[in-house]
Amino acid sequence: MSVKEIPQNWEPKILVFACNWCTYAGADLAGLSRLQYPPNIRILRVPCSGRVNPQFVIRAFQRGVDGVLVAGCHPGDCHYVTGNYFTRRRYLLMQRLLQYVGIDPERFQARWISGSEGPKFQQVVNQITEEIRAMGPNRKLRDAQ
Amino acid sequence: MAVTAEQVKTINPLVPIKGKVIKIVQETPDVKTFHISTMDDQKPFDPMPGQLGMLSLPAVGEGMFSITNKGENHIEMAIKAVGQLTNALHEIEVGQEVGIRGPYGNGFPVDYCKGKDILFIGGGIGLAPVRSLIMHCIKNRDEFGKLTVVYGARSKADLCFKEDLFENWPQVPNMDVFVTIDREEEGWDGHVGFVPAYVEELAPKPQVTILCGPPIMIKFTLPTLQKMNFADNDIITTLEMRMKCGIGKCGRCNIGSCYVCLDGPVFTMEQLKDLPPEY
Amino acid sequence: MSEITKKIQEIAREILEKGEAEIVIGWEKGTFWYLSPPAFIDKPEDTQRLVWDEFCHNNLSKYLLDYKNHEGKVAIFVKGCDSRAFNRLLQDKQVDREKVVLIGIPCTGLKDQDKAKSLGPNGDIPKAQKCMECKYPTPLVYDYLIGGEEALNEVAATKEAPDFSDVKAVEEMTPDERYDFWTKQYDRCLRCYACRNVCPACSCRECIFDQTRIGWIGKANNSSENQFFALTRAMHVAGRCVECGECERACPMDIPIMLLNKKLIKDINELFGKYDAGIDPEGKLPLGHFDKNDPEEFM
Amino acid sequence: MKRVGVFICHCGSNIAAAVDCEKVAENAKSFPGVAFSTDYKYMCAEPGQDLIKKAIKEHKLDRIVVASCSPRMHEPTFRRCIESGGLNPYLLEMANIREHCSWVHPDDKERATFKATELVRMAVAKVLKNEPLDKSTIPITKRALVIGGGIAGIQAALDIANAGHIVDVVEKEPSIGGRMAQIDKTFPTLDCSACILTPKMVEVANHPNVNLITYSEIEKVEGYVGNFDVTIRKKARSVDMKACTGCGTCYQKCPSKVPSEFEMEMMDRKAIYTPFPQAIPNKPVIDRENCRYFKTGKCGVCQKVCPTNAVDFTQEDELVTERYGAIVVATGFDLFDESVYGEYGYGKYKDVITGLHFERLINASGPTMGKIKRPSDGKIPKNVVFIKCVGSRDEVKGKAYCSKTCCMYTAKHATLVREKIKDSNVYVFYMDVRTPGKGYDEFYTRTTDQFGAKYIRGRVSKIYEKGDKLIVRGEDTLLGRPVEVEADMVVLATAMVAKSDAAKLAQMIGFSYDQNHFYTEAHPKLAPVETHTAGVYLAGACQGPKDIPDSVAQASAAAVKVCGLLSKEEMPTEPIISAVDEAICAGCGMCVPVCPYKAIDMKVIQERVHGKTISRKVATVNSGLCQGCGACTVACRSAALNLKHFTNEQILAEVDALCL
Amino acid sequence: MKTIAKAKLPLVLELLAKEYKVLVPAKFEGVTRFTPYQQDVELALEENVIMPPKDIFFPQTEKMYKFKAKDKSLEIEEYPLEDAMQIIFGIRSCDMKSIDCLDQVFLTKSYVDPYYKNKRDRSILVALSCIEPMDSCFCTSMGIDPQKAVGADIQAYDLGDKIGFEAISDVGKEILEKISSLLTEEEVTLPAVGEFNLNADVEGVPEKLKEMFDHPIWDDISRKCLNCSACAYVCPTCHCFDIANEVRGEDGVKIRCWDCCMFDEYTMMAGGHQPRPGKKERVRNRFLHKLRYFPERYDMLLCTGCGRCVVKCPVNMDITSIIRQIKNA
Repeated sequence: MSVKEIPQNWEPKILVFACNWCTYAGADLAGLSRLQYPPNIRILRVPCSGRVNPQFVIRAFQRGVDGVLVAGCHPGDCHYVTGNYFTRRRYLLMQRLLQYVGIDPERFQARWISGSEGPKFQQVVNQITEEIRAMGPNRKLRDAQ
Repeated sequence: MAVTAEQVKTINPLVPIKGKVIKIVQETPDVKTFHISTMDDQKPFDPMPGQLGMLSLPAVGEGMFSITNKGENHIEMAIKAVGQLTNALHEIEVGQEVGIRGPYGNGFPVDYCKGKDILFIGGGIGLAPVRSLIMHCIKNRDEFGKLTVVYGARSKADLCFKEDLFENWPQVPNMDVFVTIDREEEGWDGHVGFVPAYVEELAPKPQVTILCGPPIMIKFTLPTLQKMNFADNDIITTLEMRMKCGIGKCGRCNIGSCYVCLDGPVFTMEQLKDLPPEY
Repeated sequence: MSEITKKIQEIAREILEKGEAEIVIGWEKGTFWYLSPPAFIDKPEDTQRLVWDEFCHNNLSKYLLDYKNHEGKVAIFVKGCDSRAFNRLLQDKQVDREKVVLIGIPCTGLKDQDKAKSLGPNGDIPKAQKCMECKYPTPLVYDYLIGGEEALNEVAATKEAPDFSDVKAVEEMTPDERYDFWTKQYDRCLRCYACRNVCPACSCRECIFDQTRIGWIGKANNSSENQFFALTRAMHVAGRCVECGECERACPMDIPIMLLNKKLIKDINELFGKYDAGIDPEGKLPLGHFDKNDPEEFM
Repeated sequence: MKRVGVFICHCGSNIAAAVDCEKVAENAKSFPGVAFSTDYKYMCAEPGQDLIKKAIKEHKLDRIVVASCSPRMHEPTFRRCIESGGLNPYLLEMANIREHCSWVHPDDKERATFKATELVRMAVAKVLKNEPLDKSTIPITKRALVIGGGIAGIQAALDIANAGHIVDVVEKEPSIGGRMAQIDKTFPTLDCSACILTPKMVEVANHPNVNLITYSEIEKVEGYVGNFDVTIRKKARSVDMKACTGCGTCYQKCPSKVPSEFEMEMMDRKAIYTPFPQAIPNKPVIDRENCRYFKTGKCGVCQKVCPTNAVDFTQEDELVTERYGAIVVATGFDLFDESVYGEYGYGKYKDVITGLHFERLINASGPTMGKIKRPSDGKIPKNVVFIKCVGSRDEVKGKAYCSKTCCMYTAKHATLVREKIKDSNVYVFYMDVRTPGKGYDEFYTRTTDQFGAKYIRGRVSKIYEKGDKLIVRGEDTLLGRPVEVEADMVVLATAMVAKSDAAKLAQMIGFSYDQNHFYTEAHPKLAPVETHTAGVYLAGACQGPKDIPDSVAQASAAAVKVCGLLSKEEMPTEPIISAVDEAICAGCGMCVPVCPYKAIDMKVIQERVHGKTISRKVATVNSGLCQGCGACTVACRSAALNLKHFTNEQILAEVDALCL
Repeated sequence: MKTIAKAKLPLVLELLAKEYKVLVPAKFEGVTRFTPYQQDVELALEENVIMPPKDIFFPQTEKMYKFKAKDKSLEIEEYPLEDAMQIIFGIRSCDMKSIDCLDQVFLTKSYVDPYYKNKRDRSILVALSCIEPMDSCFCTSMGIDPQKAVGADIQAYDLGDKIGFEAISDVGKEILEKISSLLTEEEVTLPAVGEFNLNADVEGVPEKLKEMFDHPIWDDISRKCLNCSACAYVCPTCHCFDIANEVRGEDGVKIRCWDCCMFDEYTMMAGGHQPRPGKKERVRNRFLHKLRYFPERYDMLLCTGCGRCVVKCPVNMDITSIIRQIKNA
């Protein structure tokens, strides 16, 4: 199958690593505010965005997700003081590395979404879902199953 | 459908047949005996005493274990929880379907032992391989001379096959069973001390010795046996190595030019002396 | 015999005779004229095996990990890049400075083994890529220095810092071209782990690629797993690679591993400020600290 | 065999309207490890919880997945529920199918149901790898340490002591009292600083639960919340505290004169001295650097005249180590080094002084007995210029922050000048006047309206001497023209800055500080007196510029935190923390700097390798300090560190389950 | 002998490729290895290929069977074996010998490995002689004739600008028949083989090694080894494998993949016991296996003198030099 071909009924599957204190709460707030977004994301709760090992991200692509979002508190607001500063460094690099080996930049993204940013959560999810839907299924890094 | 050793060689020897666990016996806190049958309640294969079987939970892994006994419709494996697979095995329940293939290895020299007085020395889980031969001797009681079992474990709780040790075997004609534990403990009125010393103290006079246990026990028992003027080919033991294929191909269980899965696991002291000490 | 070879034999002999170290790790001539593999010398008379030439590629610092529990001292020869590797190991707390005697060799650059092989001994063999981009040809840390301090002046660093033109060439491809390029490279990876085992930045007791019980990586050799390996390794050596190029040289499949490592070096410099690994053994690692004013792209 | 129970909550119609809960429960039955799966209208309600407890017993469930609302809402509820059902509370996972599913996908039941099913599958995959975790506890040492004996430290100590806890106050100077003791009057009430401070000093000194440890410094801090082992260096006073009666004969007779720090060097003290008359303890120390005996070996007058033989030249610094349950840091502030502003001529012109000099000048016990006199010639100044924001709100030469107190104390000074020198003129150069505080703006208004201080909005560009006058040249930005004032004295409102050794103490204890070296509170809004290090609290200006009421309020707040901690015998620790696999750990220490709580240390372990005993370093996690963020687990390349409850294996299992 | 001009060789391959899968030595994505013949294939006939033909019969990763495991139930399903015949063209004498070694391992001693056997049974081997040895070659030292391979169905001869064919087996004759229209019958004399740069005298080495298990030589030899598996993975005879599983939910596949005796995990036992804990033990086992254990078991050396390990080892572990050191010990 060519990389560009989009099968019928295909729905993107997007994994969101969300820190417990900000982004997860932001997603909760989006829910409380009944802000709708497409049901393509799956949130994986971690205590802090600093817990997200780049290996988890590669693994997700290997197993077949179409996009990954790592999201945490805004710099300076980390529940664990400094965790997201390390996240930022790590994923600034990782993002470039992934692009360097040919992963489309839309496939891997990182965002700061605070507990009060329900609308931002909605907007980010909408945007990523649309971007990835437009690109079709990810086949890069995927294992053969 | 029981598969004979010969048949196994004609089918794919690397693919297990499906079996199921029909009984699980908790021997000690970390040893369980698993009774395994085929799906149609047959013996998966007919092992010789001392032979090995490859048991698998395919999603976790495959491991080579000594077959401790065979029944009419099943084989038995006593397994200690030490790693990923064995820990997973300790979680399964009766009815679990497993992969099983075998039998592998040479087994004990049953014919050589015929008509002889046999001393079985075991320590801890080391009684597992020996038990298959003990059970064979008991089943064919007439073919063998006096049977003596000296068995030790760290504590009372760590003794495997308690029913055999204290109820079944002592009733077998011309069979002595001596059990010892390393340290005194409440509720134990039997012998206390290490196996090598106990053997020396008992000074049995067998013609063949089957010796199996942790390396440290073997190391200290050998001088005792040598003092008893044993010929090296009358001291028989089993070895363990990491195994994957079980059929002498994958390479890792070599000790010198021997593959333990194929040429072992049973070796006489005489054979061992020719092998590099890499086990 | 070159002057330097004579000197390194002399100093090695002296160190062994005086008992300053029990073993000296240097280089000796190998099977072919273009190979100078590591040599482990523990008898003064064997020091004559030691050589210095343009093929002494092996980064000897890595071997210090084998001597972590060794009671006596070990002496090793270090080029600029090897000394950076040594500093890195110090930074990783894997070696004890007191237990190592470092003999520095100001290095004028080594030659490319593969080209040597194809061009023959009389060919005009170019410098190895890593040496053409070397910023630290002289040892940064040593107890003895072959040729004395003045030798340092003779060895001038490359005028210009590496221009990363090879990295940029990859960056300029389209994502699909890049993916194709790397897939082809890593499809031939054997996962023999020579790159890891030769790498002085790889100092773990147990590498995650060996941790089958956790299952970070499957044992199967396929595109996906090989790329997991490549990316993860690149991230693990990010900010720690001393650019000794050993991974790439060791690779039996000639995978351009440094092209990945250099990408990370380039990005670290661009994102977090200039950083060269293995210069300051006390310094903070790029991924071991942060700056509140780091670039912000995730708003 | 693990037996997972799955419970899908309808949340009335909150979930059920958008998600087919029965179907999700039915789907879950086929997930590996699931032994029981059901749905119910309200899982969190009592019947729902009973359903779970009953199912645990009936179906021998050993771990539970509840799919309902956000775990941020009901995780504690369901943990308690399964605990009372006989399971370890950490054998629970939740799938958020309300906030993250039904509420945000109300119009596509099919796909919302599919998503809910996947979220449940992820939770099942994770819970299969959950381990029972136990809350452990750490003992609490019922003793507090207050570092700094200024007003904040005194207040904190008194509050803690009054609550019945033992508290030690360590003060670097020979006397407690701090900056407030130097101040003459306090705004906005103009009551005498000493009059309100001294009783507090006496109270704290006499309090049975308080030990004052003056002339001492913190040498080393180890341990963690509940168990800080603090080594204190008691500097040699050269005076036996027990024998000394504080009669003062020694410093009357001492021949060595030294400029008094307390009096801003506008007056002398002796080499054996108490910093000020109301000092507590009111017992002198010998300043060995300036003491003739210590410099030359000759003198010893003080020893000779001491009626109680209290002077002891042989005393040495003493190190004592004490264990504390909690620490309050109240180390105060320094003043900005005004000499940075060369154009103001500070240091060059004697009559350019700082606010704190001015405090001493107007103080009745100060160098001028409270008469405002020019330092240069002792004349009464007629025209006094105040310049505000010296060093503050100036990113280029000073600090970017507002020093907060200067507006008010300058207004106070202006008032006092006008009050004491009837025919004086007061000019205040200012950028803004900031007076948020009870009675503050009224005070400022009085200063201008009633006392006639002239406020000029603008920066001063230069001060130069002309005869015995100081010409202050600046710009009135409101009128947009240059101004020149002929002044007799200029007072600079210098910024409050962090103590010069602030960073050192923070590093020693292990909490963070900002770029200005003010200590960082754990949360700017919700945890203003806590630090990131559990058991360490902040009070007063060490955290940022503060006036007296704010410092006192913060001190009391810190004291409450301490009391809360010390009121317990032991403290439960969160079991979701990192753990080290020593077999894998190579001891590289990369985890240490990424831990925000200094919870990781290196320790030496012994092990047998090839028959030889070797020792090597490995990381170790302090369960009292670790908060479970997991930063270390990513810093560790070999995955020797793993975060319990969010292990690598668990997260990988979730990722894998998502992609089936 | 039947010959064809080298330039016309693709015609032969083309013809055969119509009926068979034909594997030829070619440069494929940066590495020379046996590659399915296609028109645009970049044939590599100058030198032996870097990747030996081992992986044709014994792939680096091979699916064994699949299974479905859910809770208590288990299903096991084997993959159907292929039966299409394939021709492997251009295997050098050293690599032909290595196939002999692999045959011993996988096809003898009580058990036959069905995966190997299947691929072996449906392979027709066309050996190709060498006339100009590479710097790293030493096959003659291992008793191998670079012009005459063992076990070939067809022996092809490098005749400079021509290639000659000689059918050895019946299958070989059939194949030659099929391409005979492209070939010319002519008298040829085989060109002389060039000088060998590397040599190793293995005479008596297996016997001598019996007494050398505890010899200090192993400390010396092993010190520079990195314990990677570059040597084993490019070796045409190394055949160790691991069996692992890839599980995705309930579905799983048993795979076997190359393994190497240099790795810690190779012999690590479940309880943590490690019979070969360090470099010395592992390096010793590797060379004893090649030079003593394998000869003891199968009566042949497990080295064919192809020289790949000498070239690819990052630290120049040179088996010829090790053999010399053993001889001199």
